[in-house]
Amino acid sequence: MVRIVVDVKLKPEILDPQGRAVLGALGRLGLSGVSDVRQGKQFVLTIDGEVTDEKLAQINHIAETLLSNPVIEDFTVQVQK
Amino acid sequence: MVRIVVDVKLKPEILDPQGRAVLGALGRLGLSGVSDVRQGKQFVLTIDGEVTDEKLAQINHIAETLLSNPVIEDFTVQVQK
Amino acid sequence: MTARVGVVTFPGSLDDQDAVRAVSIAGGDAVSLWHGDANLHGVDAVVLPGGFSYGDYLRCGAIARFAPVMEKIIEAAREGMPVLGICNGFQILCESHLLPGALTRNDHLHFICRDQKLKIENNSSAWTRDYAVGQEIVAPLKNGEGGFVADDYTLDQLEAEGRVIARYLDLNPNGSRRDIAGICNEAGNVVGLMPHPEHAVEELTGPTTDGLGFFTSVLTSLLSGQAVNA
Amino acid sequence: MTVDTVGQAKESPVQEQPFKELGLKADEYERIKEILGRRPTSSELAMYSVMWSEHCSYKSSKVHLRQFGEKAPHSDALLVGIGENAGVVDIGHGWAVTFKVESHNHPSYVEPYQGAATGVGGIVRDIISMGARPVAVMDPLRFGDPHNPDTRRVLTGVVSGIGGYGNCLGLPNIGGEIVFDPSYQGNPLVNALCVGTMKHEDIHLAAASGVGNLVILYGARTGGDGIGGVSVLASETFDADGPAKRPSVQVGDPFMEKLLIECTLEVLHSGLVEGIQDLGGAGISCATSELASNGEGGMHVWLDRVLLRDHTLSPEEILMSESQERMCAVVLPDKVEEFLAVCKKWDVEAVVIGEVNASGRLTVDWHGEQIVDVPPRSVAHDGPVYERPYARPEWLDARQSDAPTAQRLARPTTAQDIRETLLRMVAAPNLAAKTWVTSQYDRYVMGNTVLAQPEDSGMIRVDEETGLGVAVSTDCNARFAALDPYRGAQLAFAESYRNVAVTGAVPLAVTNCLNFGSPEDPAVMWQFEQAVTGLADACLDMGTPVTGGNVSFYNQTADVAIHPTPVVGVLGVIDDVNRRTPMAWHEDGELIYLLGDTADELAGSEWAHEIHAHLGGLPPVLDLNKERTLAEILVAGSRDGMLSAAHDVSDGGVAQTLVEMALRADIGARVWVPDNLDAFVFLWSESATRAVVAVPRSEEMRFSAMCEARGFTSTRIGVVDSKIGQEHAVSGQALRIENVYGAEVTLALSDLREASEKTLPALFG
Ligand SMILES: Nc1ncnc2c1ncn2[C@@H]1O[C@H](COP(=O)(O)OP(=O)(O)O)[C@@H](O)[C@H]1O
Ligand SMILES: [Mg+2]
Repeated sequence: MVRIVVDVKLKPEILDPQGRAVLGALGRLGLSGVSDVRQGKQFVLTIDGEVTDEKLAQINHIAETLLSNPVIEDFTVQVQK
Repeated sequence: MVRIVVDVKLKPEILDPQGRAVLGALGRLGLSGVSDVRQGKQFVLTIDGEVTDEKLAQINHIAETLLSNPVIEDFTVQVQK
Repeated sequence: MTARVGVVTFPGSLDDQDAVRAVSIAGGDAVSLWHGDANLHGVDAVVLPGGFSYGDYLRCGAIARFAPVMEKIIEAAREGMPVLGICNGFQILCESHLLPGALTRNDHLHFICRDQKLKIENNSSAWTRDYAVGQEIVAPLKNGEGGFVADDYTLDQLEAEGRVIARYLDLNPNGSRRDIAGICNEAGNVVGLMPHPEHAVEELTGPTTDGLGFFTSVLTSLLSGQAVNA
Repeated sequence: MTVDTVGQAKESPVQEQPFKELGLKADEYERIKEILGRRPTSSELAMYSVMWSEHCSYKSSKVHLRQFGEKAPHSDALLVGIGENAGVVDIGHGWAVTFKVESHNHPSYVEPYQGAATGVGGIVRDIISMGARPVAVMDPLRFGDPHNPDTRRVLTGVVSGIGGYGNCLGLPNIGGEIVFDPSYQGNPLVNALCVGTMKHEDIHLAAASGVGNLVILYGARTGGDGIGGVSVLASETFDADGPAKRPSVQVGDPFMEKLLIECTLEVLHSGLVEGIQDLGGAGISCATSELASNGEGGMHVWLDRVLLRDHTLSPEEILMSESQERMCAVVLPDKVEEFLAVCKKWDVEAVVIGEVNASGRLTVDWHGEQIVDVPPRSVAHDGPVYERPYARPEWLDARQSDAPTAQRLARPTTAQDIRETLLRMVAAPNLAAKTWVTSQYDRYVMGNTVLAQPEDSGMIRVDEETGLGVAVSTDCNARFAALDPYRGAQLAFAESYRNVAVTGAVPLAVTNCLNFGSPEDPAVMWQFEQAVTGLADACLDMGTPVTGGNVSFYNQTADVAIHPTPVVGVLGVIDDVNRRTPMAWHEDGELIYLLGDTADELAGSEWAHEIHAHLGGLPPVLDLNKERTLAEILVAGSRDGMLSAAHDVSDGGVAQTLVEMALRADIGARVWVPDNLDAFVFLWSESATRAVVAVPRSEEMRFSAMCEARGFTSTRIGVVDSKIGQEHAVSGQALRIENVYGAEVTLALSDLREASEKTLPALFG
């Protein structure tokens, strides 16, 4: 059983209203010194059996086409054993 | 400048409709062998200046009260230098 | 003789019956299409209706893009068939790369439902012929992820080519770049629109009947054989 | 995993069992043993404990709720009455409607988003299980002090939850209520109402009949959601310091529910279903025992066939799980295949879990071993019934004698005072525009919304051919109920009834959600008994039967209970929605009439609450005969085209009604205080049975003759006038009130609008 973690983040130049809302709330809660907050998504895929190179390529493709939208987002794929 | 990463995940026993929807789509896209998908949130906080123990405690508190709802979610806080 | 306009139902489509009603009121023949059926059943144009296809849990429209019927629609759209994506349909068209840009979470983070004033800026697309350029209309807007984004180069290009179909007036309800409410592709047959013209076709249930023009336009275009910009 | 089987229960009759932890009382546990003639297995104990909880068994309320049946007025329209998932009324042309309101109060305090979302999901499934297509939702809400920071947490979460679920499900939200009062601080009320429509032949009931028929569980998989939630979560008072128990909450999946609606309607319309039941509180325990109990009385269940999300669940947990978005259907064996094919089409998982038999028992197996063997009626319908003691609280006399007289509470006495009060009242959280909330709800989806908030009722077109439609309103001024629960419940009913009539629809049937404190407190129980009696009496008098409802007890923190809040929903029918009467007046020259009599009645009013934080005295007097006459006038006025606008007078009095009509139209008016009334009383009294209407000049004679013929007071109090601002040096539209203590008050609509619209965003935006 292998876990694959795909992190998806908005590209830095894209406005992140959620992050901004959290930043505002942090201020109200008295946490100072935070200059930026960005909110991202994380997908944890549990895979039965082995993760071959071919499967990893497939997962990368899916991360690029389904799990993220390259017009506005970047992603990373990590394998955890 | 320090980056704090707060990962928020639904507790394992809580239904994750998002993860379920992705799992369904993966099947249709021909990726086999995935037995589970869970979707989580990630907050990246950029902090100016140092992160003292006190500040970290404050951030943990905020992660517990603002960034997550302990009734349904678990979280982790990581400091990246 | 009139044209056959297909309306796709994805799991989670919500405004499909409204789109069917609008097509009928405009005088067209509405044909229901099923997401899992890779067949357009001979329709002359397609509406991708509003809703939350597949729950829209991932990104709006991200999963619907891979539906079997979409393969056929993408093919047909490239060959010039008129396609209108409303709200979720607009999101699906962007995810399918039939239209540039993407739709992101509203800047105020809330779902918003309001009667929205718009200005029509292009009346040469297959879906806007019956409007006048500069015409102001009111139609319901209802979305949680309606903020149109694209890089400046793409935005400049859209403007330069006159491909901004409609812009928000009075108030930008979701943080859309340059107040963009709708755009079209280069050929003018594919249109994406955030507000809901299908909810503005009857005095009784809509704020206006201003939305009817989208549906009559496509019938005009089809019957005149000019679905695509000359 | 070892399971406790029926065999073991017989062999080891004495064994400690955690009945107390499961919320059962010692005598209830003894009764279970008596019913079974042995100790229950742990699975049986789980079933009884959830089904005998207050929430599922109505054990404290049953003896009083009976009045709704006993005093039910005869109504030809009633097709299905109390006792089913929801009542059904005939609206003509072969159409029927079903509607019901339910509470999700406690879960919404713990996890506002999911609590409210699953509240919507639950009531929608009740409506589908009658065979109807859900066509609209409404959400009566109560929150604590608007300035308390926790109110922000609860309100924003609840509102996004209702919107998130309802919008994604594709149901227009056409109305509801938002009321703030400190009494709800730790106990917000989240009630959800759903309306469904169907043809008569599509009505379905929850009964498992036909020996050999199969029981299919379909929808979402079963997980560990809200286990014990029904008995623990819904029936136990919170500690003073908040939700310490952190019980597991349910998470809703509106997309799954949408599939469930489409799938269910398809199997019903294809004639594949003999009986159907939704899964709500108490999950499989409830669905199987109710289906069996309502049918021939026997059913066998193979529990290990249930599709699970979490494979570590024990059979007890599976029986109690409250996983959302599940339904149960009883199907003829030769139709099972077709049923499963429809499920597959909609991507809905389904599995046969049981069979109807003639045993008279509900038996459950777990991997070949019998773990449940009970008479189903004893679980589903013959639960404990309590005659809880009730007594009129001693403090009520003091409260009722503390009337808001001019001596006790300072009133405005000059035109300038009136002007200031007006601006302040319009901005009061309870009266201010609720757009910030309602713009988060989709009102347009399905394309049949004729009226939605802020109109008096929501109105839905049912039949596109004929224009047949229904109007629904929900109301309750809980302060009135706190002053006198009997009259308070009647006033809630009257307001809702009036709100339906104002739109031109004929009131037909009633649903209710009775939100109260702890039934173990005799004072609360008295309030409950009084409210039920008041409502039942009013419904009998007015000929509108109660078709269903819901009771929510234990809305109380430590020993402080919420104001008794009997929310009443009234449904009316209109044969042509094109003739609806909207609240906005339309054009210059229309005459403004106040219908009904105004007395000095400010006890429990919004003015006393907002300006003086005062609650005392006796609520407004109610004469149901007059209420009926007013409704007849409003309906006739709509039918015969005598009215261009109508708006009910309630919270905030005539002042608020006029402001709302003007703002909705964005057209000004000139109004005067009638000579026989004090300006303040005219503007802010909350006397019942009143409405403001706009009458086109051409209809004036006919309209006033009609009122006169019926002996109903109608007073001309103004005229619609879009030039009045200009004439009095106000920019834009204005509302001008004359004869105010010898002077006039003129307010720009733009100022009123700003005052009204800024409040909620400032608090919660
Ligand atoms: N306050 C009430 N007024 C009228 N009927 C009620 C009331 N409370 C509950 N009922 C009726 O009792 C029956 C059982 O209610 P409930 O257990 O909540 O049903 P369900 O589980 O289907 O939601 C229903 O028919 C419901 O309408
Ligand atoms: Mg039910």
